[in-house]
This record gives sequence, structure tokens and C-alpha cells, in this order.
Amino acid sequence: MPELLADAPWMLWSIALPLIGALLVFLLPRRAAPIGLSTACLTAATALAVLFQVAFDGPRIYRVGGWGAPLGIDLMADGLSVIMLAMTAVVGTAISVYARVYLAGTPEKVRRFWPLWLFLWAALNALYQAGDVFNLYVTLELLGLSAVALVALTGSAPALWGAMRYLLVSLLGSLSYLLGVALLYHAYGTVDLALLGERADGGLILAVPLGAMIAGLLLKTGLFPFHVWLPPAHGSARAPVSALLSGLVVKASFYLLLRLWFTFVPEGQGLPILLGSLGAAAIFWGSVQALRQRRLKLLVAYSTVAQLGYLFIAFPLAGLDPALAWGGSIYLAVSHAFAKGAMFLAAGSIMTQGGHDDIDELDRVVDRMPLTLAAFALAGISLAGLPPSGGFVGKWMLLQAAMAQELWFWAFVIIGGGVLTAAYVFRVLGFAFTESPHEHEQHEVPLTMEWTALLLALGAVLLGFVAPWALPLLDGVLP
Amino acid sequence: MSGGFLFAFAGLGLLVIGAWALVLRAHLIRKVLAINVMGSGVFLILVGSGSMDGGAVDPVPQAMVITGIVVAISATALALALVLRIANATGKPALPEDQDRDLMDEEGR
Amino acid sequence: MTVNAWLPMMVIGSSLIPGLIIFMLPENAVTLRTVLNLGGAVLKIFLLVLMMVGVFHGVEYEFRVPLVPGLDFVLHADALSLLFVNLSAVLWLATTVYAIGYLEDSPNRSRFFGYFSLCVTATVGLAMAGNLLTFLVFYEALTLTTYPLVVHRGTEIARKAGRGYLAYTLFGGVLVLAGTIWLYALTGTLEFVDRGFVSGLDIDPAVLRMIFALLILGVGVKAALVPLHAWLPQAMVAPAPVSALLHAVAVVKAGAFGIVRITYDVFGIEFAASLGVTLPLAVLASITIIYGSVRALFQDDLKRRLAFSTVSQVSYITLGVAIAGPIATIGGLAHLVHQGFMKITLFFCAGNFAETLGVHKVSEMRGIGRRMPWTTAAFTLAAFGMIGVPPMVGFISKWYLGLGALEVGQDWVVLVLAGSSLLNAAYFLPILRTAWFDPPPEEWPHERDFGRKETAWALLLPPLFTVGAALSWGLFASMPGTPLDWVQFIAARKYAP
Amino acid sequence: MKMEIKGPRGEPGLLLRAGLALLLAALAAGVALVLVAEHEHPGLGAIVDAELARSGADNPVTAVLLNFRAYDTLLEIAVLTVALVGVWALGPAPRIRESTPSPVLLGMNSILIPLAPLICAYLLWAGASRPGGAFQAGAVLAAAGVLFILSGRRPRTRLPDAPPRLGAVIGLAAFLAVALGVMSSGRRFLEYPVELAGALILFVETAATLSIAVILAGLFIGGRPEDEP
Repeated sequence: MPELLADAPWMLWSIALPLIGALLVFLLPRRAAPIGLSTACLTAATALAVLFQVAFDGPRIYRVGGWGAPLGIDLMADGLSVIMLAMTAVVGTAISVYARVYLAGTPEKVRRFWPLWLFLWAALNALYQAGDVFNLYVTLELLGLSAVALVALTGSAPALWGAMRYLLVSLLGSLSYLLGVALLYHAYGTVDLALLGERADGGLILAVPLGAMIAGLLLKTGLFPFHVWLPPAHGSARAPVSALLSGLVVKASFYLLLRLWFTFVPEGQGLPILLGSLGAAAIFWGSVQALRQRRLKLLVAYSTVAQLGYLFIAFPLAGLDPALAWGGSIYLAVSHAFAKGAMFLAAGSIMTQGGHDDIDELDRVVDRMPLTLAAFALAGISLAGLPPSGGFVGKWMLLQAAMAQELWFWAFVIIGGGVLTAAYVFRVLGFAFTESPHEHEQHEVPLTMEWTALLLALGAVLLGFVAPWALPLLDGVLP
Repeated sequence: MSGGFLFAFAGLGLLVIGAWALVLRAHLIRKVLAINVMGSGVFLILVGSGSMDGGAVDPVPQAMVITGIVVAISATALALALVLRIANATGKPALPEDQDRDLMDEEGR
Repeated sequence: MTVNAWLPMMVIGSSLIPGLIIFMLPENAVTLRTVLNLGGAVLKIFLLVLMMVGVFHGVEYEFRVPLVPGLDFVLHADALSLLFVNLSAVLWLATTVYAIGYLEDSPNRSRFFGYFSLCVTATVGLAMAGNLLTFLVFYEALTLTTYPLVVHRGTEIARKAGRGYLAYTLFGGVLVLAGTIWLYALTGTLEFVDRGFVSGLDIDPAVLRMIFALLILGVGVKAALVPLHAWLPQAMVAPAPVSALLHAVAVVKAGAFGIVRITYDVFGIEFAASLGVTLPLAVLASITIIYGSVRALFQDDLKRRLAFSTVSQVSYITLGVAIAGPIATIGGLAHLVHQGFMKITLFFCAGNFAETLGVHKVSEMRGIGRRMPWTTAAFTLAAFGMIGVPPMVGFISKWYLGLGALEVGQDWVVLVLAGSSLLNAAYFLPILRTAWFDPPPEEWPHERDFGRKETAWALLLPPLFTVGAALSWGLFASMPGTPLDWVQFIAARKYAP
Repeated sequence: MKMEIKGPRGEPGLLLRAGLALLLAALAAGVALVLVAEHEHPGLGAIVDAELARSGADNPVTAVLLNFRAYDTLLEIAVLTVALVGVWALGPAPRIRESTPSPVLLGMNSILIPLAPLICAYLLWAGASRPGGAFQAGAVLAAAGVLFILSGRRPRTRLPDAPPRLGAVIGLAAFLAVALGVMSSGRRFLEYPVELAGALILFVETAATLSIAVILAGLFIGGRPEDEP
């Protein structure tokens, strides 16, 4: 029996289970929440099972339909895949628990939220394990459509606008990606990622499709200056939706970008420096915008713009010691998922409690919701890269990569971005400790909501201590 | 010159036209249409490039295009439903930054 | 790992775990909170005594786990770290007792004591950090855990003070981070060792000077080196126990301790001197000493006067390091402890005046010695110590500093010391005169009734204890077991034999 | 038109147009270059032909769609389902015009609607060997549904105990059931036994056709039907 469990195709189940769950909750809307939550837990368990399989036995391939590439479609799970799977599992479970309580008062939203969220989760898991560029296109679209529908769930005009813009951008990105797929197939006669990696020989024939795909993915990731769609969409959605969009969904397209990059290893210095510069601009612009926001959720959304910029700093730094730069970037991505998830959940609790999210009017939130504020603060510490936290480890590795090559500019960007982050995080905390002259509504917030945010934030901090065990997973994945 | 060649270049043309309209037009239905034109362009490139060698037609791109079409229809449907809700909620089927534009006369002539 | 490896973790845990539990306690669980606080403090002192005996007999206490690629999280108990840990632990106990009395009936005590314990945890961790990375971790943790204490009162002024505090200290953290990562890129190690790990390596001295400047200015923010001191007087809005903690135990001392660590165990004092970076540091410290004293002269607000006095006094430690001679090292390190006990006494007393009579200003202290003789007596002794009047411990520090300076031929330092002592006298003696010799007013600004006692026991005992310690260490300076004795033990290791 | 990115009312300026034109020209040039270049790698046509006999379908496109790359198709049906869930999440369907429909429409309906299931069945069946298949069949059926809706009659979708959502999910559910079902005999996900492949594909396609029809018609309504919770 243990062997059976150890060899079971958990890769496949991590995709099939949420799909089944999505169908069930859609069919049985009155039981959506319990079914949805149990599916979420099971899905997380399967993802962690894949993590263990890969951690102990190395990368795995699952040939769907038994045909094998290039005729069939292969699923593959390596260290990078399972890190993303595990990240989704933990953050996804927390969001699910939170959403169960958060949405409890609006049965109508409960019924709509769960199927979309489970479809989205299936799409994420499918994307992280896809080994076929066309299959990746389908997972991208599944992801995009469910994410857009979740944004629109709020129903207000800003949310509808946000969803619409997000949909248009997402479709444009997918089409650009698909154009790349078409050209790759035309040039190399396969859509299997591994085979493409072998056959691709560089030059313009590779550069054009790869450029189209990268451009499309940058659009979906929301890298400056393609970020304009992101804050309205993430800021206007319901709290659990914002958390999963900012924490997880943008990471999917970033993952895919990395996957392509590692497969094709583009030559030349121009593109890495361009990507890094856009990242630096994102850090600066996103942080300054975050500092200027009056609404908490928009601040957090702009912070996502800035933090996504960090992920791209690895590109120009990967020359000397790729493991250090990419490891740092991936570590930052995971930490950001935890921290940003926690931050949006905390913002949701604050909004529920006071009925508003004006930063100036936080009015001693620290007294009313100490746990939630602790969650926000801990998440902020990780975002700012202050030790000890996952964000610190990631930034430290990037910094180390920059200093080892004496690339002062990037070191300056990494450190400066941390200062700006601290500035907007502590701006919120300062007002959270201060009394406001105005009266505000007071609502009860269930402790479950407070605790899930706090645990997720603690996760972001604890990530600061597990790097020596997590990073070896990436051996063999990085170029 | 094979038929595939023609398809592929016609697709390229559609792609460019669609992208042009997607950026410049404000009416959301025009934008959704533009996305569809672009999509058709990409599908044509996919199908056309698969039958360029003059030999047997490759079925794999064709199957991919069928998948792509279904995906495109799904997206279009969701987009149109959103446009409808936006028009109902705000009175104008346009994004906030295009609120001042005349949707019937987008060139402002 | 053996028990010896876990001892440093247990020292950390003895304040961390009570702190975390206290956060969860309801506001009215006074007894449990008190038990946890005092229990943790006593346990910590017990563990430390254990380790002191061990270290004296050459036992290694080291806890080590990997943290980032190539670098470990290291807690290491050596003689220097134990000096600072002990200071924090003992003063934590005193401050906890004091805070229990001070904050009676005020809101949000669970939060206060929770952060208070975390703050001590960060200080202890910083003291025991075995490499620069671990030091950085706790240095930032200290910033983060003190912030809630600074803004504790929740007023607009407190928020602005908190903002100022953060702006300065996070900036300092950035400098330390930059210096650390730069150094690591050059050396590939960050482990503290006696006489430094930088010295043997072939690195451009100009680069090393820059790194030294980055690191020292980074920690100098917390040590309130001029011109990085402005946050300290601002942070006076915090409650008195917090001020005591900031000034005597945690923050300021962490900065001074950082200067000691970086100079001795990163660069090595002799190598630092050969780089020519110690003289500028000595000059900067001297400027700070004089500047702080001059500013203190003109403050009417008692806590602000004490704050500027801290700016001045902490730099004695820096000065002792920067003179770069064994005897001066003894003076500087001894002052780390001495200043702590004296300054905390002064803040306790200032808190008592404010809490009991509502007196916040020097001009309101007329005749206060008759109303609160014990408190005023403690204040007086501590003030004498600050001025450097024998037999108070302050005299010992200044004596060794002066001797040390003469030993290495830096005669000008004696002038600084003398000038500073004069200025100290100039801003403390008028307070003492008005407190003892002026007639008391008809009515105090805001008097609370404590029956026959002058104030609550919890408020009175801590200052008496701390000033008692400061007095006895001055009287019996050459006895074994005094801070001076331990400091001599340390200094012997920091200079090449 | 001035040299600006956006005009006073947000209309596109010359700069925006010029930039976009340049970008698209570069894109077109790049794509054209890849299209005309010589490539040494042939497509997968030959492999598909070689394995066609074991796929359970005579038409290579159907074989790719429902066997070799059936996983894509499964996710594609999921995308379609998500679109419906998403549209329903936007709110109740807007009211269809209640005015009397034109007699032309009604007349046409009376011919086309009964014809639709017939065409649908043919397309589905033909898909095994010729162009055709579930999507085409489903689209025809959906068109009949749309015509019905346009006629102004209330679509009586609620058969006893069979709400529209059941029809909508049946395709994905059947697909998943078959894909997972074959695993019980030690095969992989979607690994049809060769002898059963044809039947299983037909079964999956039939279910998918039904779902596609319901979903497409549902998407046309643009919101949640009244009888759905």
C-alpha cells in the first residue's frame, strides 16, 4: 500500500480532482462551500504528494493517453513545478478557508465563487505540470477566463471595468503566445517543450516566436509598463479573489516565462538587461504609486506591481552564478505569494470590520484586530525583504548575485526597492496605531478570517528559515 | 506557392488589422471583434503553416485550431456578457479612460 | 546537537516564548502575565550565569543552522556577547517590574509586554549573533519590535515619532545590509572571530574603508552618533519604561555593541587602526559627546534633557573602541554596562516624577527631593555617576578611557573627557540644586496618592536596585565578578598577545 | 492630428498610431521571415498516420482531437464550461424582447429546428471519418436553441429534475469519467483500450455535443436562466 501511494499518479490527480470538484460544486450549488473546501484540501494534499515524489525520486513524467511526446501530451514535474504546486497548495488552502467564512453572508457569491476558484486551481496545477507549449496555451486560457470571471464577481462598475480590461489584456497575451506556438511548430515540427529545447538552434527563427511568447507573458504577468490593468482588477475584486490573483495567478505566467527561458536559453545581453530595467522601473513606479494611494487595497495592488518587478531583476544577474539569481527570484515569487495573499486577506478583514479601507482612517485597528494587523505587518516585513523572512532570503540571494559581479546598479535597485516597500507598509501600520477623529462602523470579524491571514503571513516569515531545504529542489532545473 | 502559404499570410494580415483596432478603438464590442479578428489570424497562420510543404495536410495544427476556436468562442462570450453588464451599469460600452470618446465617431472627425 | 548548542536558543526562547504567549492573553490576566514576564527574566538570568561559568572555563556555546546558501544562522556565546546579554537580561527584569507598576490600569498592556519581550529577544539575539548575517537579522528585528512601543500611545505625535524612528533605523539597516553583502562578496565569510576576519585578506584598503564606514554608520544610527541622532529625542513620546529600554538596554546599546563587534570581530582593532579608520571614528564620537551635552543644557523637558545626555554618553563606548588601545577598550566596554545602569535609573526616576506628581519639566522640580526623597536620592547618585564623580561607576569608565588615550598617545581625548564632564555637571547640578534646595510648590501638577509611601513599590524598587548596583560596582571595582573584571577578561582576547 | 499619444478626449494621437504601426510592421516582418524560411523538421502528420489505426478514429483530425491530444480537448471543454459559469456569475439573464416575433422567423424555425438534431447527429457520426465532430454538431444544436429563444417563446429548459447546469456539465463529466475510468485497468489517464477506443470516443463526443449545445445557447442568453439558483 505505501508503495502504491508513493507511485500513484498524483500529478494527474492534482489536476483532475479540482476539475471534478468544480463540476460538483456547480451541480450542487447549495452545498458549494463544504464540497469546495474539501476539494481544496484534497487538491492541496495531492500537490504536496507530488512535491514529496519529486523531492525523493527526482523529476517525473506522466504520458497522458500513453502516447508520449511528440504525438501525445506529456505532463512533467520537476523541482520548479513542485515548488509552484506547493506554493499554490498552501496559499490556495488558506484562501479557501478564508473565503468559506468571508463569503458566508452572501450565498449567491458562494455558489459562483467555488466552481470558478476550483477551475482556476485546476488550471494552475495543469500549467505548472504541462510539458507541451500548446497544452500550456489551453491552461493559460482556462486560467485567464476563470480569473476574469472571479474579478467580475464583485459586480460593481469598477470591478466590471477591471474584469473587462483584464480579459482583453489576457486574451491579447494568449494570442501573442499562441502565435509563438504556431511559429515554433512550423519551424520545429513539435509542440513538446523538451523536444523543442533540443531542436531549437537559436537565431531569428527562434527569436521571433520566443519574442512573441515572452511579450504575451509579460503582458499577463503585468510587468511595467504592461501593468495598467493590474491594480484596477486586483484592487476591485473581493478579498479572497484579490489574494489569489495577486498571490498566485500572476505567478503562473511568470513561471511559464521562466520555463521558456530555461528551455531555450536566449543568447545575448540585450533582452536580460531590458527585462531587468523594466523590473527596476516596476519596482520604482509601483512603490511610488503604492505610497500615494488612499485606499488600502489599491496600495496592496500597486505593491504587487512593484514586487513583480523584483522577479525580473534576476535576468541580468544570471550570468555568473545562475543558481543564485534564479533561485533568489523564484524564492521571492513564492514568498510574495504567501505575503501578498496574507496582505489581501488582512485587508479584507479590515474592510469587513470597519466597512471601509481608507488608510488615513484605520483608527487603531491594532486594538480591534491585533491578529489581522500582525498578519499585515509580518507580510509587509517579508515584502520589504527585512529579515528574517522569505523575502529577505530571496533579496539576499539576488543581492549576492549582483555584488559578486559588481553590478552596483542592480544592487542599488534591490536595496532601494526594499526601502520604498518599508515606507508604504509602515505608512499603513502607523495609521493602524493612531486614533482617528471620525466615527466608523464596527462589525464582527470571525476569528477564522484573522487566523488564516496570520498563518499565511507567518508562512512568509518561516520561509526565511527553510531555504537550505527548498533550494536544492531547483538543482538540474536551472540552466 | 501553396494554399497554405496564402492562408498563413492572410492570417498575418488579419493579425495586424486586429491588433491595430484593438488598441485604437474604444467601443468595447469593437475591441472584442478585434480580438476575434486577431484570433482568426493566428488560427490561419497555424493551419496555413501546417500545409505549406505541399505534401499531406498535417492534422495536428487543424486539431489545435479547433481547440483554439472553442477557446476563442468561450472568451468572446464572456467578453460580450461583460460588455453588456458594463453598458447597463455605466451607460457606455467603453473603459473608463475612453469615457469621453464618441463611440459612433471614434476618429473624432 | 548537544545541550551546549541549545543553550543560546534557550536564552532566546526564555523571552520569545513568554512574549508570544502574552500577546494571546486577555487584558485582565494580570497575574499570569506577571508570572510569565518575571519567570522568563529570571530563567534567562539563570541560563546566563550557567553560560558565564562555562565561558570562563573555555566551553563553546554555539547554535548553528543554515539560513541562506553558504551562510548560517549562528548564535554564539562568547565573553563579549555575554556582557551585553547579561546587561539586557538584568535590566529587562528591572524594567519589567517597573513597567508593571507604571502601566497599572493603562490599556493594551498585553500588547505592550508582548512587544517588550520580543524587543529583549531581539537584543539578546543581536548580542549572541555569531556572524554578521545573524547580527543583521536581529538588528532589523530590533527595529521592528521597538516600533510598536514607540507608537504605543496612538497619538498623532507618537505616529510621527514612530515614522522618524523608522526612517532613521531602517536607513541604518540598509547601510548595514549593503556593507554586509559587500563584505561577503569580497571575503566569502561573515563569521565573527577575535581580531577580525578581514585582516589577513588581500583586499583594496580603500574598499575596506568604505565598508567600514557603511557598517559603522549603519549601526551608528542606533547608537545615535551625530548627525544620525535626531530620532532619539523624538522617540521620547513613548512611555517611560520604553524610554528606559531604548536608552539603556536595547536600541542605543545595540548600536554601540554593533560598533564594538564590527571593529573588534569583523575588522580587528589593530587592523582597523592600520586602515586609519579609528581616528575619524574617535573624532566623530568626541563631537557627539560634546554636541549631546551642549544640547542637553538647553532642554527644560526632563526626558529630553536625559535623551540628549544619552546621545552624549553612549559615544563614550564608541570612543573607547576608537582609541584603539587595550585600556581604553576596557573603559568603553565597561561603560556599556555602567551607562546602562545609570541611565536606566535616571529614566525610572523621571518616570516616577511624572507618574506620581505629574512633573515633566526641570522647572517643575522645585523641592521635589522633600516630597520624594528616595527617588531623588537615586536620581542624584546616578547623575553624579554620569558626571564621573568617584566612587560612582561613571568615574571608573572615564578613568580607564583617559588612561587608555594617554597610553596610545591620543592626549586630546582627555580634554574631551574633561570638557564633557564639565558640561555633564552643568546640566545635572542645577537639577539637583532645585530638587533639593528650592522650596516645594503649594500644589504639584498632577499628584497621585500612595498613602504613606512616596510612590508605588514597583516604581521605587527598580531605580534603587539599579543605582545600588552602579554604586557598589564603583566602590568595589577591583573585586572579581564586577563588570570591570569581566571586561578585562574580554579585552585580553581582542588584542594580539 | 497632433504629435501626441492621446488626444484631449482620449482619442489616439499620431504618436500612438506611429508607434503601433512600427511595432506591428516589425512583428509582421518577423513572422513572415519565419514563415518563408526553410525548415528541416516536418510536422507530425506522418506519426499521426502511423498510429491512426490504433486511435479508434478514421479521421486524423478526430484522432488527434479525441485521442492523441484528448487532454487538450478535455481542458478545452473545461474552458467552455468556465465561460458559462462566468457568464452566470455576472447575474441573471437580461430579458429577451417580448414583442411578437416576425412570421418569417417563426416559419423558418418550424423547418430548421426539427432539422437541427438530424444534422447534428450526422455531423457527430461523420466526425469519425470525415471533417465534423462534437463541436460542429453541438454548434448546430445550439443554433436551433438560439432560434427558439429568438422566437420569443420562453425556453422551457427545465425538464423534470434536469436543470440546464446538468446539460452544461455532462460533456466534461463524461470526458473525465472515461479518462479516469480507463485507469482502473492499470492504464494511464485517457489511455483508451484500442478495441474500445472508437466506442469511447463516440460516447465522449455525444456527451460533449450535448454540453456544447447547452453551453453555447446558454452563453447566447448572456446570463443566468431564471430557473437556476
